[in-house]
Formats: sequence, structure tokens, C-alpha cells
Amino acid sequence: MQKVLIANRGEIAVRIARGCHVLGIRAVAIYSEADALARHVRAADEAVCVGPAESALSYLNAAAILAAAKRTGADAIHPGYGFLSENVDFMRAVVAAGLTWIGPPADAIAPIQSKTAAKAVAQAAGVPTAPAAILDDLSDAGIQKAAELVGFPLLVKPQDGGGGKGMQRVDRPQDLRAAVDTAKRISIAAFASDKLFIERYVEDARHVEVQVLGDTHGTTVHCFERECSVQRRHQKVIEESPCNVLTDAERAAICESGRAFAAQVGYVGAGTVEFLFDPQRRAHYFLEMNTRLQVEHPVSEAVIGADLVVAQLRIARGEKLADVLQGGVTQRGHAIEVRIYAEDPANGYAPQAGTLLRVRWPDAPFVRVDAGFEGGDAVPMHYDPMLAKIIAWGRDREDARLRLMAALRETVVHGVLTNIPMLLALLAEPAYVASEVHTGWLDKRYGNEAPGMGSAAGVTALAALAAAGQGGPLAVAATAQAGAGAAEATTDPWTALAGWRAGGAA
Amino acid sequence: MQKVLIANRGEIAVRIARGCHVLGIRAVAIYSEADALARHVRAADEAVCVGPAESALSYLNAAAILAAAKRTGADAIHPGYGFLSENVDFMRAVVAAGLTWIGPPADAIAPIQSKTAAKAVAQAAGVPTAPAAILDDLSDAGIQKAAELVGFPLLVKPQDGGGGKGMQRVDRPQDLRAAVDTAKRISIAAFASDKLFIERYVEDARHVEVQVLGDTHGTTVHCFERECSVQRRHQKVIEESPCNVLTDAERAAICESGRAFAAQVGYVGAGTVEFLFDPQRRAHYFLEMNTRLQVEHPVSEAVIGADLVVAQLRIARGEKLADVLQGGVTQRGHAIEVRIYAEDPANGYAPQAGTLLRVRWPDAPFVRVDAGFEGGDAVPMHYDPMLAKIIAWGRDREDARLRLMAALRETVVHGVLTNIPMLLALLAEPAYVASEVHTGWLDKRYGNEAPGMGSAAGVTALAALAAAGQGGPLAVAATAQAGAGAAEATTDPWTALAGWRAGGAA
Amino acid sequence: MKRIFEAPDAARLELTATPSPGGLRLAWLGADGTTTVEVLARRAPNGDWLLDQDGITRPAQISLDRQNVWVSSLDGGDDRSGTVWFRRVEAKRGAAGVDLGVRSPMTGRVVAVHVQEGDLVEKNQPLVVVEAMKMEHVLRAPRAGQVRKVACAAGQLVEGGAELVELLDAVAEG
Amino acid sequence: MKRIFEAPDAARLELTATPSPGGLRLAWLGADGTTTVEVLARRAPNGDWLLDQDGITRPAQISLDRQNVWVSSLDGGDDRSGTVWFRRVEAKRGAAGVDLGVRSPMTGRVVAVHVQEGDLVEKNQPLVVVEAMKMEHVLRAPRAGQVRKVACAAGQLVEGGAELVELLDAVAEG
Repeated sequence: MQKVLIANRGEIAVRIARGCHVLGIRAVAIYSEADALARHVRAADEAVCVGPAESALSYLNAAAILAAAKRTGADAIHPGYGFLSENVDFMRAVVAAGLTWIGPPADAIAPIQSKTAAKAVAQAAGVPTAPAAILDDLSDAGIQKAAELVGFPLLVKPQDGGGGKGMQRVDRPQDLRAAVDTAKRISIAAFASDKLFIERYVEDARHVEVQVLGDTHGTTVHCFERECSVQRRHQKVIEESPCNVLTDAERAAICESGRAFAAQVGYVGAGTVEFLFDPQRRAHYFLEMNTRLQVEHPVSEAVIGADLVVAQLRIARGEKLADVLQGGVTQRGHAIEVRIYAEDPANGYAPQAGTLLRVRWPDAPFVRVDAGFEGGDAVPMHYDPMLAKIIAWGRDREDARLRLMAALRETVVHGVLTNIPMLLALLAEPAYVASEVHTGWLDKRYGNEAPGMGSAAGVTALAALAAAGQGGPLAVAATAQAGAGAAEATTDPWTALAGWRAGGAA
Repeated sequence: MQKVLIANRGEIAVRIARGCHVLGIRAVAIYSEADALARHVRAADEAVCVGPAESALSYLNAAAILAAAKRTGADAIHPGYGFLSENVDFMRAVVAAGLTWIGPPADAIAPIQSKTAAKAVAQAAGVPTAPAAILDDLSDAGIQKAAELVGFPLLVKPQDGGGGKGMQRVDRPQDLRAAVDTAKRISIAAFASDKLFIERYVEDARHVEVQVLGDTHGTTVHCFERECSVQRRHQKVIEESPCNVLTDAERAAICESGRAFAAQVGYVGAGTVEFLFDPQRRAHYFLEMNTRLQVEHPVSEAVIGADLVVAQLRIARGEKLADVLQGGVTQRGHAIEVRIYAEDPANGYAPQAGTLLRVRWPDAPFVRVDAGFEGGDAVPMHYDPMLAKIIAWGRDREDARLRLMAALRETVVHGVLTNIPMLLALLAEPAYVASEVHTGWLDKRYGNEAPGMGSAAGVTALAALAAAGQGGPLAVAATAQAGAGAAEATTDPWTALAGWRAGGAA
Repeated sequence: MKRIFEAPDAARLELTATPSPGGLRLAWLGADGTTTVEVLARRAPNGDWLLDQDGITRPAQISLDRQNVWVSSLDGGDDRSGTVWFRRVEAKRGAAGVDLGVRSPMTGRVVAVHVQEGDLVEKNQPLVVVEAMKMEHVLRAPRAGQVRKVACAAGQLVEGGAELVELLDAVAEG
Repeated sequence: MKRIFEAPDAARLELTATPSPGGLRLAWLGADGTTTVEVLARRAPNGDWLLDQDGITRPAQISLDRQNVWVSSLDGGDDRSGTVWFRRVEAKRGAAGVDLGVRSPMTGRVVAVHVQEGDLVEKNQPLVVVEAMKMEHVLRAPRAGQVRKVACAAGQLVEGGAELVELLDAVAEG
């Protein structure tokens, strides 16, 4: 493997190029016309334009990407995450073109791409899934018996339905009859079927996922777990490792479940098996497997002390896990990642595009930044608005948390609004500090609030630049008159304050 | 401790400010007039000018520094390394001014500031020192008996001399008589004394040093060792941890020696006990103690997973080591640091001052950069020409070495010449790869050579930008004529190529 | 050389910038409402500003585009970002002192314009739909009023902060 | 718009820069000595250059000051820095084609000038002493010759690359 084409953009394309360079492998970037000057292009050895801004015509354009690989002489393709990373047809086309696919074989993941099929695989592998039962006996006794197997709270669901339609949550046995009747009525009306089933509803569920690696020699290992319960509308916002509410026995069980699932499908490369963890019952249930590198892989890297991209590359070139992970995998300390999004907190966190007038990413010890942008770069409106990930490692969770907050305070992004104020506020929330969070927590806590924004910090930032004691109220006016004897040739002083714009000469 | 004044400049001042911010402590920088816009000023919360460019009038100006602390309300002083960091008078003045000194108490280190006194302390602490013997009997039998105690090769030295004058190296017993007579003759002529002693000469000695921490409650621990044998004219160039030629027993012994020495003097804070390691005899000998944070502390931080600056701050505010280092100290993986100097390899590595037209520090996973400069900054001629330290961690030494080389290849410094080409060349040297180095190795290997510089890379860098196969020979000429229809308003196209100059408007 | 800015919560900043020997003199009114805070701002090569006052230097980042100013310092407090954002207050205002512009919250493409000049609109009535990053954002009337001007068309690319619709205040002028 | 540069080992680079639609056209002679290598250089917002040729884009960093050019790419090879440095070759040359300038290797302060105009000097004779970062650097005559001009004085600050002494080539002109 001499040259790897990275079929992606942004921070993950930059990060994969770095991984290639550790092994002396050349990195080829692809770019859309909107990304012609982008940072991931600047981080590669070579780059090829694969189409116009729209993803469907560029980053999802399999033919153009394969042509770019041919033109540059790349011998392998790394898909990153998103885009074509879990596209079985593309995987097959890559292999058919004689290139190495840095990821699992299509045949291993095709059978688990549907949730139901994956659940069956989990059961075959002895991996726990959320208790569920078919309601074939709709008598009072029948449904009570099924409900006892599943436990409360539970959901009554149409078997042939979808989209949550007809789904009824039931917290107590005495409410079961009414819920079943309602679900049946809706199901007949909507899906022309009276078949129902029940499934356990996990309250205050935590999202715990297991990083796995498989090699081409039949070995599968886990690289411990991550916790990603802090989500905004099902989008992960804070990820960490380890999950500090697990006991050692629970950790061992959930990690082994992840490994067993991957082994069952003959998984190769890096993947993630996702679970819901029920903090009351202390049980974990299989959700799905993500058959690619995850956004949040750096928290695992920090804690286990291994480079997962380098591991992917070495696995893809046929090395054994025993060599790739010589000395084995252990956890040390705690790592927390936040995703920095360009979004407007005061406008329902609407994604922001624009020019980054100025960016300063943090650079402190034990802090890692995986960024897709730097000062001067344009954030195109066509793609995901994630600017960067900031990851802090600490000897324990509190050490990591304090480091991450210091890093966020030192971060400067001008030109677009970001979620940094919200991240700082929630890293200081007592519930977060105490690790009492679940997948619905953040939406419940903040909704569309924009914590940490606004004038209090505004006054601090400007007035505290003056002597202490002068900062405070909001109505600020100015009196200084235009000065004489300017030493600098600036006619309009405001141009001097304009954002840092690099490359002025070109 | 609310606000710490950092009595230093450059990368270490930046790094200490980062450490303060982790604990929510405000950082105050000081600066000379030459550093009025410097990066360490930009990294602090507040800064005060303490005098003109010359160090004696600014960074060594104790009165101005104490006045700056008073003006800003700082309640503690961190000295960094160099400058006033080991100045006992300054330490006492800081304490007398009612401020906390972040470092060892003056009384603990005053007795070990002379090498002879320190050696006596080492012996009292049971720490090995290089075998030596007074030659009070100058008969053949007397000197042979003393030499047997010390071992060959050895050095014959005047007791009352200095500067290496009269020193004779003796490799074999039969050469001892002549060497003693010569040394005696020179000593009488130069120092009016015939008193001689002999000391073991350590061949191919390796520099191994032990990081120690002491708290104010009487506890002293070691944080394992670093190896710093790759030196250019006694200036460390590459530092790493652990020292991979030590057996576990040797490591335990040398680390315990470091701890015992620090305990003997009642050391508080972070310090380093330096040893020579004799690879033939497998023995270590005390050299001296550096009573401050070392330049190379990040390699220890990477391997033990602890922030030594944060540890210094917490110790200085009275915390116990048991809390600061909760969970204890263990080594994981391997870390290597290189120092990036602004120097001209082709001119005997003469220090370079100038403007950094462009800088790109690496930002890969497991790579840390402690930099004192960024693009646009001026490198003043008044101070040490170190621009930055780049530290790579890996699962093993080879992993760290490959990561560091990739990071150096991605590093860009324009405007001054640097030692980066030499660093890359020597990281690839078979002797370095095999860890067969000693303190004299680098000077012997390279001397004033400038490896990795020059046109081969030059042609690669430019011509390889063109299609493969066109790169190669050196005489390059150009033929393209000035084009018409320029789309850009650049009159002189060369201005477009001028280095990145930020802040053009001001 | 004064400009007036407004934070999202309507806090105001009236800032004066004056070229001065050694840098730029920045001034604004202090906490007591009468004392002027005045600093000498020197620009570092990386674009940072160093603000000198009474012998103490404090670093800050200040960026300006046509409509916004961002200011960062290390002084946000332990759980607050040090970056604050103000939008420039333009001279043009309605009789009631209300900003008349309905602005795009982000750079994106206008996918629909639901009003035309002269339309009377109610509070929260959809005016324009802007799309970016596959998310649609409906701009609604901040109050009842009359559309004085539509400054965009469907399909058009617009910058964040660009005024898309000008609205006459119903109470004061309608 | 051609400029000629020289690497420390005398390798030469003759580079032409031409404004062009979409960027700057850079050209130099290829390996075979006859084919011109020509790339379209586009500038990224961070100052990097992206060089397009035959449908492939390669990033590079190029910086220029009055006397030097630095070029960086990722293509140095596994154990070589990707940064190379060339000094600009000025028009002024002696009859024998030897650069006449004795230049300061670094920015610093001239602490001693050992020659004056008209002096005949031998090869390796000390001409000027420059100090920076507490290290003295003695500039010696690169060959025998006559001092045509002394362009510095003791105490003066000089930039790296500045010509301090102009030397007539003894053989060719002396």
C-alpha cells in the first residue's frame, strides 16, 4: 500500500492523511468545486476535483472517485465516515477496480445493514437485545404473560408498521389492555394488519458503544467502550471514554458483547457496536453496528493509546492484530470530545456557512484538535457544519473536563457563530459533572436555549480588558475624539480591526 | 493561588500559562521591549513590560518583575527554566515580597548549587557517584592501588585546578605513571599545587535523568527517567522517555537514586536529577540536580500521563502528592522530543534571527507542539533561538520515531533556517534507530555537517510538484513568457508569492 | 469614528476607534456610565490585538465584517466562552426605533419568498425560506407590519446577516 | 517575470511567475532540460498554494523575502525535510562570475569591522564580526581579493543576507 485515496472531506480527511503519513503512505484527497481551497486538500500529497459542490455529484460520485484513484495511481481507498463509507455497492466497485478497501468486506456487512437482520445476528452471537415479544394471543391473560416477559415500561408496536405510528408506551400492567386495543385499531387502519409486538422501553437510557477491530486472519478484539449520551436531537455532542457509570464487570460484559457481534459477522477493520445501557436494570441491549471509523474515535485513541487509523491501514495491508496492537489494549485515564459546530444558538441552532475571519484552536498539553478548517477558510453551505473536534485527556474524568473547558475558553472562532458557549455551559452543568445524563437529557435541559451567549460575557470580554472594577453594565458609549498625529497610514481605523485575512497579496 | 506571574518568555511561558488555565488560575506574562508582540504575551491573561531587550535589564530584572507582580496582583511566581529559575537570591526576594515561589525552597537548593557539595549530598543519600580517589601517595604502588579502586579508563586531575587544565586520560595501568607526572608538573605550574586525584572516565556515556516531585508534606516520588544522550556541543537535541537500554532493575535503581537525592535535600516541586549511565559497567553516577522544570519535561508527561506544570501549581498551593498523582505513576509507551532551533546548518549552526514568514506546526494525533512562535512572529536576536519543541508519543519507540518524522516532514518554517533537516536525517540514522548513542555521538557523527539540506530535496520539492518522472537534475531554467489577460489585479506576480504576512491592515 | 453594535440580547456597545501613535486607540464608556475606558491597541503579527492600559497589557482578538464584530479575550469566566458577538446597528430605523431589516440567519440559498412589496403581514407570518446544509430555515415576521422591500429572490445565494425583507413597523407607521 | 535562485550547494532554480486567470502561472525547466514544467498556482485563504497540473492538485508553501525563497511540499522523502531554501541570485557579479557580496549569515549586530575600502585581503582573512544570541560569527573572505566597499559599521544592526562587504575578485579583477 503506497498511496491511499481518501474519499471524504473536512476533519476526517485531514486526520486520515496524517495516519497515512505515519506509515510513509501518500494521501490523495478528493474535492468538490466548493472545496477547491479546503484544508483537507492542503493536508494531502495530491488531490483531484471530483465534481461540483453538491455531494451527489462529487463526494458521492463513485465513478469520479474511482477515476481519481486511477489518475493518481492510488492503490487503496479510505472512505472516512458518512458519504460512501457504508455503501456496499461502492465497496464492491472499489474491489472490482483492483483497489484495497480500507474497511470491512461488503459480504460481512451486507447482512447487518437492516436493523432487524442485525438484531437476529446479535441473538445468534449471544449478544443481549432489548426484550420483546410477539403478541399472538390478544386475550387479557395472553398480553399480561407477554408483558411479564418483557417488563415495564414497555412499548406496544404494530409489527407491520413504521415511523412510530401506533406505538404506545405502557408504564403499568393495568394500562396494557387499553394500549393494545389502541395500537391494534391504528395498525388496522394504517397498515391493514392487526399484528402487534411489545418491546422493553429503556428509561433514561445511556448510549454506550464498543470500539472493535478485526484483522484478515480471523482475530477480533474490542478496544473498550465510549459513552455518547449527550445528544442534541440524536446528534452526538459530547463523547467520552470510558463510560464511568459501568462497573468493571458491566464493562467487561458490554465490551465482550461488542467483540462477539463483530466476530459473528467476520468483521475486518475498525467498527463500532452500539448499545443502550439501562442504568436501572444495569443491562445493555444491542442497537446497531456502525461499520466504519466513528467521529468520536479519538476518545478511544487517547485512552487506549493506539492510533485507530494506522490500525485500519495496517489491517488492510494484511497485518495481524497481534502485531498492530502489540502489548494489548488497556485503558488509562479519561478522554472527552466535543464537536464544534458552526451554528447559531439563538436561531434554533441553524447551521451557519460563511468565512472564518479568524480561528484559534487550542494547543494545550493533553488536548487534541481534529479540525477541518483554519482561519480564512470558507465554511460551505453544502455540507455538515462541524468545524472541528476538541478532545481532552485527563488522569480522571474531572481532570479531562477541566482541561477541555480551558481549551474551549482559549478557542477563538470569528465569522460564524458556534456551539462553544453551549458546550462550556453544559460541561459545567451539575448533572453532567455528576455523569447523570441520558440520551434525552440535553434536549430536556436546553431545548433551543442558547446558554452562555449574550451580553454578560460581552461586557466581561470588552470591559474586563480595562482595569478591574470598570466592567459591568451594558449601555456602553464612547467619547474619545478622533486623534491627531496618527503614526500609522490607516485612513479608516476600522479596516485595522477587520478580521485576519491571510494571503492578502494573491 | 489566583494569579501566577510567569517570569519567562517563549514556549515555556506559553506552556505554563496553559497549565494555569487548567486550574482556573490567571496567568501574567512579562515581556521585554523586543517581545512586545510575542506569542507568550498573547497567551497570558495580562502582561507587563519589564525592560529593554537585553535580558539583564528585563527577564533578569528582579525588581521590575516583583513590581509587575505587585501591579497585576499576582500572588505567585513561576520561573520556568533559565533566567532566574535557579537564582536563590530571587527566590528569597519573592518569598520576602509575600508571594509564593513555584519551585523548591531556597534553603533546600542552596547547599547543592556547587557540584562538589552536591556530590557530597549524593554520597550521604547513598546515591552512586563516579568512583574517584585522592592521590595522597604518589609512589608507583600508591597510584596503582588508587587506580584499582577507580578503574580504567580514568582521568588524572589537579585537585586545585579547573577548566580541564592538566587533566590526563589514562586507559591502561602502564600509562599511569607518566600521566601522574605530567598532571603534577602542570598543576604546580598553573595552580601552585601538587595535589591530584583520579576519577573514572565513563566511555560512551549516556545521559539519563530522573524526574522527581516533592510536596510540602515530606513526600518525594520519582516520575521515571528520560534519556538525553543526543547532544550537539552539550546542548540536548533529542530527548526521550523511557531510556530503552535500561533493564527494569537498572531503571528501578536509577529512579530510586533520583528520588533519594531529592528526598535528602527536602526537595519541593519538580526537579531533575541527572546521571551518567555507563553502558559497559551497567552503572549510573550522579552528575547534578536541576532544580526547576526542564525543557524536556513533555516526554515524561506523555509517558506517565501527568501534567507536571499542573503538579507544580498544586504542590505550591499545598496539596499532597497522593492527591496530585492519584493512582500513582506508571510508564506507557515511548515519547521522543526534538528541539527546533532557528540556526543555519551550513554556517556552523549559527543562530538565526529574523521574521518567520510562514510557520506550520504539525498537528497529528499523539504529537504535541510546545511553540514559542507562530507565523509572522519575529525571532529576536537577544535570546535563545529555540522556536519550538515537537514531541511524539508512540506505543513503542519505533512508533514514536515514525510519528515524529512524519510530524517534522509536515512542519513548515520559512524566514529563518532551522535544524529540521538535521533532525530528520539523524532520526533515520541506523545508530539512532538502534539506540546506540552516547553524549558524544552527534558531534562525532555530524560535526558541522548540514545533512538533509540542499538541492536534492530542492528539486524534489519543486519538480515533484510537477508530474512524476520529470524531477531530477539540478540546473533548472524557465521559459514561460509573461502571460496576457491576467484575471487578478496583481501587477508584480512576485508579491503574490511573498510570505504569509498576517495583520496587513494595521 | 464611532460604531454602534448590539448583542443578541440587545446589550449595546458604542465603540470608537482612532488611529494613534503606536496603534489604534479604542474607547468605550465604563461601568459607571461616565468614565471612558480607553486602551491603546497594538496589533501582533498573527492578527491578535494587545490592549495597553495603565501599564498592563491584555491580549484580545477582534474581527469585523460588514455587519458584525466578534471580540474574544480570556476573560469570559470559567464556564463562559471568551468570544462575544455583536451585530452592527445601522442608521436606518423605524419611527419606533425598531430595526426594520429581516436578515438571513446564515449564508445559504433562498428557496421560497412568501411575500411581496406592499403585503401586510402578521407577526410570525413566514416571509422567506432559506436553506443551508440541507436544513430549511423559515424567516418569520418579528411583528405585524407592511413589507416595504423584498431584497431577495428564490434561488438566490445570500450571506448570513444579509437583509432579505424590509418591514415597516405596523404600529408606528402602518 | 523570471527570477534566478541558488541553493546552498549551488543548484539553480530559474522560476517564472505570471499572473493568469485563476491564479499565478509558475514555470521552470523539467528534468530533461527541455520540457517546461508549468503549473497553475491557486492561493488558499491560509496562504498555502495549490498547484494544478494535468488534473492533479498538489499543495505547497512558498515564501519570499527580499533575498530568499522558501519552498515546502510534502515531497521531501521519508527522512528529508520538505522545505528547501534558495537565495536569490542578484545581477551584480564579478568578471569571473563570482558573487561579490559577503553577506551576514544572520540578523545581528556588527561588533567589529576588520577591513576598509581598498584593502587587499587573503582568503579566510576575517572581514567582519557579527553577533547574535550571544554568539559571535566571524565572516571571512571567501577568496583573495580587494575590498571594494564596506557596507556596515561596528554597532550597526544588520539583517540576515545583507551584504556587508563587497569584494573584488583578486584573480579576475585585482
